[in-house]
Amino acid sequence: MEFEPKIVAFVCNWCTYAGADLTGTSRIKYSNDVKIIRFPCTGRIDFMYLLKAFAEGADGIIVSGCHPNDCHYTSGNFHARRRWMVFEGLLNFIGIDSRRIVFSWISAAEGAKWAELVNKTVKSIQELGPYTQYQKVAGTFKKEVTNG
Amino acid sequence: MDKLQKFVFDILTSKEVTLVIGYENGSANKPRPAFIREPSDSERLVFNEKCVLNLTVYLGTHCTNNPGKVAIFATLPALCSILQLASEHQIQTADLLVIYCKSNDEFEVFDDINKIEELVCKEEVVIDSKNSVLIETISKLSVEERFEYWTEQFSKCIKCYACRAACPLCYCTRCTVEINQPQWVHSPSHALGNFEWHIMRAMHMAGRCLNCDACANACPVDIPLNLLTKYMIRDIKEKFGEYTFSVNKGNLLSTFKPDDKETLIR
Amino acid sequence: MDIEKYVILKPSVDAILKSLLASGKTIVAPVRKKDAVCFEKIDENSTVADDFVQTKLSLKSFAFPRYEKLFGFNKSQKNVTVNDFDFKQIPEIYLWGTKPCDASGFLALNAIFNWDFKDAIYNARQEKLTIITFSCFQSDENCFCTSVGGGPGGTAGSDILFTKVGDEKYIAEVISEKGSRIREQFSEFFLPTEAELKKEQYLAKIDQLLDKEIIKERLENFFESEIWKKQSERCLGCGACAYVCPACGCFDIQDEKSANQGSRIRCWDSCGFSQFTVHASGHNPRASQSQRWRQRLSHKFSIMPERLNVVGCTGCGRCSRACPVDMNLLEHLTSIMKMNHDG
Amino acid sequence: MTDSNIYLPYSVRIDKITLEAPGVKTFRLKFLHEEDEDQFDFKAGQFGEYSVFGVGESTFCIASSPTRKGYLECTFRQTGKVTSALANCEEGDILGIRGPYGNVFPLEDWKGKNLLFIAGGIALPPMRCVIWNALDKRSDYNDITIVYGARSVADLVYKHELKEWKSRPDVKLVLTVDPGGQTPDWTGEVGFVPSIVDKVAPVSENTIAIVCGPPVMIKNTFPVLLKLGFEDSNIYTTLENRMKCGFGKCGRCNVGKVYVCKDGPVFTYKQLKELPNEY
Repeated sequence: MEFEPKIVAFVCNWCTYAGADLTGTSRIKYSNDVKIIRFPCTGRIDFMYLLKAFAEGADGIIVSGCHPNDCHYTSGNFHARRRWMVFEGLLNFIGIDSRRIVFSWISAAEGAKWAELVNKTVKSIQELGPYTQYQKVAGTFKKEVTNG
Repeated sequence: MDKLQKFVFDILTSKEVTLVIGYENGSANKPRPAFIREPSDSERLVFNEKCVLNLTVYLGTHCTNNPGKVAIFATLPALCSILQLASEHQIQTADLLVIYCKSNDEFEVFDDINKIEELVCKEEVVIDSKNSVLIETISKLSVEERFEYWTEQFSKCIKCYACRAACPLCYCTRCTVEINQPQWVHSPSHALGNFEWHIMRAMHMAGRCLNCDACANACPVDIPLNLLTKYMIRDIKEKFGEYTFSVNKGNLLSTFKPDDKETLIR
Repeated sequence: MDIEKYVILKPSVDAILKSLLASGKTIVAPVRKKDAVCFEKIDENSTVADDFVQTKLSLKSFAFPRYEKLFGFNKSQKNVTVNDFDFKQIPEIYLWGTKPCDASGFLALNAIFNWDFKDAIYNARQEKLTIITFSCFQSDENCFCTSVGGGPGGTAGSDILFTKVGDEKYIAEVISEKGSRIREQFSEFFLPTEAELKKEQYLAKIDQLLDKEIIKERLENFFESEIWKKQSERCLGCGACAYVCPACGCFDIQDEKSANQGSRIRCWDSCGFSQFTVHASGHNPRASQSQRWRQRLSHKFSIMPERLNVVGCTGCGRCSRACPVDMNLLEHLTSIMKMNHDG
Repeated sequence: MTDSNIYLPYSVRIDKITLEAPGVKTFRLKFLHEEDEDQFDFKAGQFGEYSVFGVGESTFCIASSPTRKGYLECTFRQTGKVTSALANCEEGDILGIRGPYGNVFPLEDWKGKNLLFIAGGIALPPMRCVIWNALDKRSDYNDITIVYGARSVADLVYKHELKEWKSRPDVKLVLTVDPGGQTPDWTGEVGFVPSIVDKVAPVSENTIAIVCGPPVMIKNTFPVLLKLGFEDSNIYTTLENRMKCGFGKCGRCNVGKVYVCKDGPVFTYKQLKELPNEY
């Protein structure tokens, strides 16, 4: 059986969520391996959420919001962009494969782009396989601990 | 009395300042922080190349409780620290006299933060060669090997938070790890808790890290955790073209440019 | 039981270790890594380090781990199933190459974890430990075991104590039932003691600089002294000293939950942290670092002797070595000794 | 046989939830297993460690009387992590409880004496346990007086029971609210608890005073009681400190040599005076 990755999408309410909605109303079919979490703005998406998703078993993550200059709150996505630029570097250095996190700008009108993004991400995560390395680290606290 | 001691003696005698935060010789002749209030105690003060501890970590607590002006011994990272703390509104620089020490008889005195900024602007934040080599070596590993390397390093972490306590910029009275509604970072020192803590610490240092190594020097189990922030200094320099400290510029992650260039977001 | 004394040759000591390893026992021993010596699980290929003063971490984690699951639970709509701690999973461990100060640290922890309420989890772990100690023949300026009732050849807390006398010979002292079992298992190696052989001359020289009774009295009478503020002025309030200490037993209890299952976890905590005693209301009985420093010293040198009849310090000196700002315990205790009636 | 795991809580089910005041709730808890109830043999003054599985444990007193069998009651104000989780619980939910821990009010020694209860705000619960215990053995004691105050009328807890005590001829109940906290139909006193105690001026002879409340109230009530002629050793109070274990191991609750969890939570004013000022 083909590996069905668990993908968590952190999206902003105003653009990408609406875009994903449009994908549905336009009846564009796309992979159902993605779980969407809606945020008021990409600026609200703390980097810790991404780590928490991996810890809870996500194999891949999508982060998406309004295109630059389109933010509902004028600058939330600009702040987010800087955060991801820095975070991506750190993750790479620590050995958390940044190919497992996909960043994208998707507007409310880009229903097709959303479907394409999800499908592409699913495919690339399938190629990478399940994220066992991080899940192993995350699993330690669930086990009995025998010594320090 | 060397020149530095004499200077401290004078400013304490004239009551220009009421407290001097400097270094004295501690056990095994290793320097440690000293808090000097009496002119006669200024003889205890030392300054040499072993004085690497960043004394600005005491500015928040000791300045607010001190009646009168405070003088502090500063190395280059400590000067950056003072700028950064001032820009984050953590210290009042009006009550601060900064003694930028180069040796026990060569030092510069600043009571104007703008002068400090002028000096710091001229000095590039440079990562020393030993750590540069380490960063290079780690970067060349495969992504899985890098993860394994850090898993092993973090497994030593006992969550004593000495790194946090020693860092002048970790001044929050209630750290994110202590926020418990919800419990944001796992508090036990298991693998996940340690990963979350160290990643979070590094991220909160993004664009702020002073390159002073206080965190790594404080670590009782020798985790090279300064490599994380040093790597970020390098990365930020590459991505944003500069890494500087300034009173008025604002932090890297709390400011933005509409034309920030990246190749990351599709 | 009374301590039994024997002589044992170096090859025999090595043979005991080899034999224990060969029989599949879990052995934890000091091993040199890069520039530090650490206790870790060894195998036949490991080289046990014997020329070091102190490891960074104490051995307490083998009875009182950094974190441990106290019990697990599963939660459903209106139901909770609790899964008790599995006592059977605790491994039997031989601590080979323990220092006398670490061995005596277990006595302090035993007292804490058995004060009226017996902590079965701690006890089960501690009982599974066989502590094979080697006397110290070297020390550094941070060592002060003799000042708190121990010594470089102290037997407290150990099951067997080996003291190297000359190049090829050890004095073996069998201290407990567990020690006896080892002696019985390897009885051919344990030779009759030689009357003229005294271990004292082979031990590290560590001067007794403190009097624990005087320190206790000072701590009780100088609660309001300015000295606590003075001493703690440079203290950063991290937990390094407590976490490397073999006798610090304070802990936190936290729940961790993922979906429907979770565990209650106990992990180390430190009285030096500013949040340690904060009430939910925000009130903090120990609001300043000087209060927390006073608590740390009082707990070890006054409260524990008074309530548990044991000093909460073994003189291993780890706290002084680990401190980023050189809060040297011996130095601070010495100045407390010198306090007069004005505090 | 090895000892059992002292960190393992008994399972209890929330039988009934009463909203006492804004943010204050009372839970009636029933043990899931009957044998646990026998094990959990408590006396007035003791406390328990209540747990919400997955969130953590919180320390507070047992508010019901040991004379009332078949259930336990606790009253808490939503403040921290665990109490917030408790506040979100519904009837039928499962909680954990460890205990009972701590010392007790020496009710046996108080036989034949007058009892004066002085409580402020959310501190009535620890006292309610003693009050009901005494009322259920009413003939053992002489006069019983209760002075209870809260910030406002809405903040008074156990309103139903206050009514019951008010109507009993063998209890003297004085209610008060802080100035500004009264409603138009308020018939009780208006003023801070210490001054109301002063006004009520209970006899000190052969009387035990039990004081519970916020630190500032306790601090100001002691001088009033001393002025009225109470002896140090006849004034009781309970201390609260943060604790994790409840049995003298986690290292948080000690005030000098005294462990609130083991030597307390019940202290006389005489004992309190000897403690270092760190609580």
